[in-house]
Amino acid sequence: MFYYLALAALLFSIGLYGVLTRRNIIGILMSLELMFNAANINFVTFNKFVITDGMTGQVFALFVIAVAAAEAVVGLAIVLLVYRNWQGIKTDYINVMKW
Amino acid sequence: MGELKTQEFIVNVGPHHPSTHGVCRLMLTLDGEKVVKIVPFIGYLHRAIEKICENRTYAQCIPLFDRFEYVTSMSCNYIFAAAAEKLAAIEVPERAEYLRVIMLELNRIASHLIFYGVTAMDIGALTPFLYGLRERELIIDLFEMTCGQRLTYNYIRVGGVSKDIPEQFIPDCRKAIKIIRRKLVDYEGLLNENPIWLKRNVGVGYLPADLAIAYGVSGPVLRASGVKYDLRKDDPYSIYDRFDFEVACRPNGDCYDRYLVRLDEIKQSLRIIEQALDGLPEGPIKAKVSPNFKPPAGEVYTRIENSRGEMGVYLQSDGGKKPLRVKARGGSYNQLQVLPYFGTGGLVADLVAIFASLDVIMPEVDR
Amino acid sequence: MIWPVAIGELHGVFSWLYSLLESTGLSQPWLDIIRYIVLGLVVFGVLCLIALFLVWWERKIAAHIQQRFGPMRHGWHGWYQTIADALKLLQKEDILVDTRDKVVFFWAPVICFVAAFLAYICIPFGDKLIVADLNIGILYIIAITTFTVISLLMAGWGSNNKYALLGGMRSAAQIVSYEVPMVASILVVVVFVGSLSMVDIVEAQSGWFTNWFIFRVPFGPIAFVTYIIAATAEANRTPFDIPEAEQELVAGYNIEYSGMKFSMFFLAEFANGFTVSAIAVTLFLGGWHGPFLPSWVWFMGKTLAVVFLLMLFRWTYPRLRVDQLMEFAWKFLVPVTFANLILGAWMKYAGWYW
Amino acid sequence: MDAPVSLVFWILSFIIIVSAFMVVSLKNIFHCALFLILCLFSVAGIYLLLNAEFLAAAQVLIYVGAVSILMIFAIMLTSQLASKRISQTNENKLVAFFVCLMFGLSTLVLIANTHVWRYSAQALPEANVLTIGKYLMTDFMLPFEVVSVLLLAAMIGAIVLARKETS
Amino acid sequence: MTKYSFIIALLPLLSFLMIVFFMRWKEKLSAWFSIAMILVSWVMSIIVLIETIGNHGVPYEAFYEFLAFPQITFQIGILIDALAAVMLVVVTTIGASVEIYSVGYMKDDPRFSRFFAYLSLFLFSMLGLVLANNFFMIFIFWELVGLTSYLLIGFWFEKKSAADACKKAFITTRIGDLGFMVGLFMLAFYVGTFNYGEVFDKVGAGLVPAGILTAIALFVFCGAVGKSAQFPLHVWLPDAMEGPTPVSALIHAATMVAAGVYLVARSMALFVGSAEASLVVACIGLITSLLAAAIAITQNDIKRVLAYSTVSQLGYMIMALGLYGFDVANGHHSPGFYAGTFHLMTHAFFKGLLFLAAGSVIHAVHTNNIQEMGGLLRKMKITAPAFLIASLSISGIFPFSGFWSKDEIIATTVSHPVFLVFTLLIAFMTAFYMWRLCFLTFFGEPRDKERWDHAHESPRSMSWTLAFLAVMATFAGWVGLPWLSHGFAGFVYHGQPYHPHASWLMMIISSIVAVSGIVLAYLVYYKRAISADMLANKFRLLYKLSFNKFYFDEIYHIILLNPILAFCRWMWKFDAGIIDGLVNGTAWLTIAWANVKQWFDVWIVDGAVNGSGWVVRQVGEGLRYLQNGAVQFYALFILTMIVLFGLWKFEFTFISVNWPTMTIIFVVGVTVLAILSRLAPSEAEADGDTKQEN
Repeated sequence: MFYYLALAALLFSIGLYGVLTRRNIIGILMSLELMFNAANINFVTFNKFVITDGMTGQVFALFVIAVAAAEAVVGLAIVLLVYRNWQGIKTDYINVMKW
Repeated sequence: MGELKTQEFIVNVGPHHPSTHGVCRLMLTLDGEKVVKIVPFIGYLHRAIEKICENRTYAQCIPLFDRFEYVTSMSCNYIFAAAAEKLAAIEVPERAEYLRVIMLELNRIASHLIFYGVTAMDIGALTPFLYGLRERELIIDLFEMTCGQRLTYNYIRVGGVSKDIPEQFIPDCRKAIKIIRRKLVDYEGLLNENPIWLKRNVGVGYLPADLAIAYGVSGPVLRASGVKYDLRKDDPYSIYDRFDFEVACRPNGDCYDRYLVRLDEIKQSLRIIEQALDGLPEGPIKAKVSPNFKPPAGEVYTRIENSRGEMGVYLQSDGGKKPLRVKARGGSYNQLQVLPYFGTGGLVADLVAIFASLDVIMPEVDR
Repeated sequence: MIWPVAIGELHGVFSWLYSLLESTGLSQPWLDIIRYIVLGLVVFGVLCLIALFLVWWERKIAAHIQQRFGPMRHGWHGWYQTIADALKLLQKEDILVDTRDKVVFFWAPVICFVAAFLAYICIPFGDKLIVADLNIGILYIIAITTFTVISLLMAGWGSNNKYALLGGMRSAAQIVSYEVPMVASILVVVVFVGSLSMVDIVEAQSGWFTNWFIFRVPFGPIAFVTYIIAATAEANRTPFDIPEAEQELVAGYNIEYSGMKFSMFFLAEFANGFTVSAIAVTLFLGGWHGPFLPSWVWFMGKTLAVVFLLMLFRWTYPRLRVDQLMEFAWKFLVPVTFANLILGAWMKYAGWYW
Repeated sequence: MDAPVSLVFWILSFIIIVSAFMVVSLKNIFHCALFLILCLFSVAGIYLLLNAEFLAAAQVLIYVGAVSILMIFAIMLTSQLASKRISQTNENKLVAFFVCLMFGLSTLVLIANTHVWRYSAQALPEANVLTIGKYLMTDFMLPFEVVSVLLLAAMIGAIVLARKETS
Repeated sequence: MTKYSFIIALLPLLSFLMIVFFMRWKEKLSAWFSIAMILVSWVMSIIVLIETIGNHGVPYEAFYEFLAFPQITFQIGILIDALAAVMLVVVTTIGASVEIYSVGYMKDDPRFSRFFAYLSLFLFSMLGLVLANNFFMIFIFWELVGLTSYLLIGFWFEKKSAADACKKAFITTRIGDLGFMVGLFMLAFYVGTFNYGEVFDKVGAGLVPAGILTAIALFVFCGAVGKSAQFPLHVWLPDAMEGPTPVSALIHAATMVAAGVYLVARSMALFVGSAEASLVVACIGLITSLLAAAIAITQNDIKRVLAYSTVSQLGYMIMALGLYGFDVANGHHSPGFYAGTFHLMTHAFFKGLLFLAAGSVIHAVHTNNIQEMGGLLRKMKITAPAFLIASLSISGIFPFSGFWSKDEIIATTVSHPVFLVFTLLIAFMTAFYMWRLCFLTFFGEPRDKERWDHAHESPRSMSWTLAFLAVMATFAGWVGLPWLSHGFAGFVYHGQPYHPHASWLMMIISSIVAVSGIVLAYLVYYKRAISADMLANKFRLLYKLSFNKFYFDEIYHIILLNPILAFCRWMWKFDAGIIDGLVNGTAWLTIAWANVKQWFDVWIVDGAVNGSGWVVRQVGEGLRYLQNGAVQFYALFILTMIVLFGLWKFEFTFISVNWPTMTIIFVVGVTVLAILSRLAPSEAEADGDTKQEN
């Protein structure tokens, strides 16, 4: 079980790194997917090793997948919008939060 | 959201693209799949036919004109011969005129059959192409029987035709007419009410009549826009005024109408051929014309209704045995010119359908 | 009435082979490994044979629809024409575009082929004639065939060609859209059977042929028709073949491919056509069930009949336009399939079926 | 873990970690997407090891079949940005790497030092899909509905966002 | 079938949704689809009625608790008892007739499908109202009915009068609904449940104080007053005639206005518990009935006459129900409940018929004014007889259905002489104004020759509907013949079944009253034996009052609108004079003071401000790098803090390095790396990428 959790932790860290450093929004979204997957691995692992009966973990993993899909859809729609408006999707440009 | 900018995208269609019917190059500016701008580039098939003609005698020009528009080379033969006859005031025998009409109309049917197959193929249905060519084969066989050629006939000469038709011609021709009549029902059944065909064609590529007239578009494309203009009726040449036929005309000006007009024309041509076969007189087939005849100095323009619109030849003579200046006009050229003005706004697939429905043939454009 | 089980079942051969293998006294893991390798090879062979046969068959059908003969010279009615073609493709020069994305360009046909190949693992070719009866069988096939899209996108991108890119994007949009109605059509059957396993689905249709799902009016025929439409689109066949549309995109995603790489796409396309037909047979037409003849003969016969249907579509219909295609999927097919799914679920719930 | 499973696990983990690293570090964003697909596919393999067949299939179907394709789509639509000339990472790179390394290490240590969850593998219900379905329709009815609404909202939102203003 | 009776209500909803989402452009399809749906509902409700009769009106109840709080539970459920079953049939019959009728009437209307969508939605809400098993649900459907009637009355919203009328109807009924809502709150507070059965049980057991019960009953009655257009909220109904005529027939004859009566009948247990409330109900009913009948006599608009007649008849029913409550509260038994509901049913049929026939007439002559009609009997061979049958019925002529139900109402009032007198008077007036209408419209010489020439019988979908309803208007009353031992009275009842006994005396008296009304109308408007103008002159005051609808709209204008307007005007004056003056004065003062301050400001304050500003700026110059607007940078910052926190909190060790050392290493590492990466040349500026544009 430790190995699975360790795998998830590493995957999560890598995803985190991607989120923090990617310049391309699509890259950030992809890294986010990695983090979601890390969480999912944890869910399924706990489902297998901890829960005595039932499939709660898997059900939750399923929910996470659905949420991730929704997130990707909306995220990419925003990406397209940003791309059309700024002619670029680098995060450096989108610093409206500064003002 | 305000103004959104989209990235435009330039694609070269051709010169070796399957749906350009030869070697035409269209530079498309695309917005996604939508066509924003069309720029046609021509000249890939330029052979300088007009210039070469200036160094040939009139009789020698006719084989060159075979290659002017090779899908209907009978018409090309005829148009030059008619111009030369007009210039030199040569009387053509009755039987020759009848034979010419039969050949012209057969060739028109052959051309429209190719159109039928090619259009269907451009829209994705592969089978009609072979159907169209199968019936065209009957006509080509007739030509072969008459003049020994299957594509470039060199049959119609100055002052008449080169050979008389063989005995087998008339029964074979009648049989072919019968078969084509029967097969036309098949064609219509295959496509006319096919929902996908309708979806792809109806309302696509609307060419308004005024734009068509402004750009000098002629032939089936013009008639599909609701202009009932056919040189066979409006400016009768040869002996067309003797035959009873209707001018096919449709009002909507979209791809579907252009397709229907051509099918209608096939039917009308069949009628003309039947009448011509019935009234075919006996007699000579060629007036006596010297091979090196010298027409008097002057200029002349003749025009006929080809399957792709008005085809004309302008001849200028200085009294020598060679023409001083030859200028040919083909319908395809004008149809290609108007394409950028009404072909934009649709999708790429629409453009292919429109291009197919115009039935442009590149050698006629480039000469 | 259960149809009489005919002799000549192929699974006997396999079990005999396996018992032979067992008698060598190898340990279980090794047995498994050998078994799977052998089965994989067999499936691979079957796939190649099917694809080759389908290419020949399609040529003949097309020819006969168009009133010609098609290949006639090589063997009886040109039966080894395709093999000759395949050999020709194998030894052709592999033309590589300089500006290609090297890795992507190389892997695209491989993935396409492997995806087509992997789907065969779950197809019940006959009674007990299935490589692995997964409990998520049909879902597995749907999932694995999505790799085809990725391969097409990779091909489109890797070729570094605008036509290819457009073709790849079109195919992705199309397949993703049509996956929705396809899955919804399949779900009707799944709801009724209560299992995702292919074998269970076939077993649920045993008995007289009225037990086939296509005869369970009203939802069965509707689901079958919608499935066939969606499957035609999934397999990129006319009237939904806009990704390759030679008159528009020249050849779409495989424009830059040649030689063996092209033939892999080609084979995969035919393999996919067979896969979707096999799914249709499994789900709606009773799978391997049938009287007198061995089950695998029935299965192949039915599948080829469905393939024949797809080929008829291809050689009679014009092609749709991109926007019309999407419109058809979202505005017509998706509502219909979902309504049908709800209807089927309701009937299952209310017990109004036989 | 018995030997074959363990072997498969190590192979899969290796692929996951390497491809995940590729996802965050490669310059060509299209390659990143392909590695993402590989990574997600391997994660599906991990699910299989954990007896979650349905989830594995769903993972492949949704992530590989839909989400990644959307990603690639977006990449293609915004293709000019994927060129290799442009740096794909921002100037936080070094700090972020260090911090993430620390985060990962500390999480690992945390996991290793936690003794609460030392359980052994459980036998899961045989009918995997059926059980999940039952859970979705009984205990998790409300979340299920919420997720449905969320997906619907996402769909509408995406349409609204991505629609071109036609005027 | 009773089990599935919720489907009856859902079918129109389905049709509404289908039309709205899928069939908007297919006009014929949407019409026929909604008609098919309502016909299915109709058949189902007939089956439900038969089943209910079969089990002797034993209520069937089914519900689903969709919100359960400890204090109160909200249910969604259906309750099918005799009353509901009868109402179902009535509503679906009228609904189906109106929809079929509308196919002809609304032909060529640009919003044809939308009309059917609205009709379907209305029927859904009305049927839901009938089926509801608790007050909460009835309130929801009540509001839905209000909404859809707003939409339908304002269907021709291009007409200003229609737009005004729909607003008026909506707002006026809303006043009543407010009372209803207060009643509901009180119910929830004192009784703790909304379910009919539980509420009535608790009320019956005397768990609610008497005063409270009276208040609840009156508040609930408020809702009925609004919806059923009772005095003083009756003003909206005549104006609502601006809607299309089928709508008038549907809303104002059979269904929506009947909802109020239905509510009173439904919650009869509340009224039975409180004699005072019941008396108020009865009086309101009587006043309404009398006033409306008086107004109806002088109106010239065919639909307005019918509208006032409706108000009058509704007042009748309310009065009967109120008297029943009063009698039972005082320990007597009374036919009032049965009479009210019976009249509700028969009235639905003949009033629906009247409206539809009136619509047919309007369709034919294109005017509402009966003074421009006349002689139409010869032109309209189906419409006119149908109208006359309905008039006979409403006037209470033997053996039409109105006779039987009206008789019962009169029988209810026998023990209350005051009511009896007025009831008979109203019956007389009803007969008079209805026959005035008939004679002016259908008999005599046409007064507008041109219109008469163009008049024609309506299309078949309209006239056949009329014929069907005429049959219903004639025979529907026979279910309540006093000689039937298991007639209507034995089926629909509250508490104990009432056994009516035929009273020849009452029948004869009522017949005489009705016939004399008709005769008077005959003399005045057909024979012209008595001049109408002379009568008007003679009773000048009464005539003017009646003709101007007792000045209700004007009264409301004076006592409600004018004060409000005056108050507004006063507020404006206050605003303009005093507040503005204050403001301006303040401004002047401020300017003066500002001049003083300026000197101080420029020299002293600015110096300090600029000084501090300079300091802040120098600090900000240093800090602004942290606030660079990039989300990722913020996220990194957050993560750094998290790790720091983790290092501090969990106190774990890395390979024998303890946590303070670890923390120091971490912080130093982050700082050094951050400085390093800032110093390195930025790659972003090196490439020639597109620049940011906004």
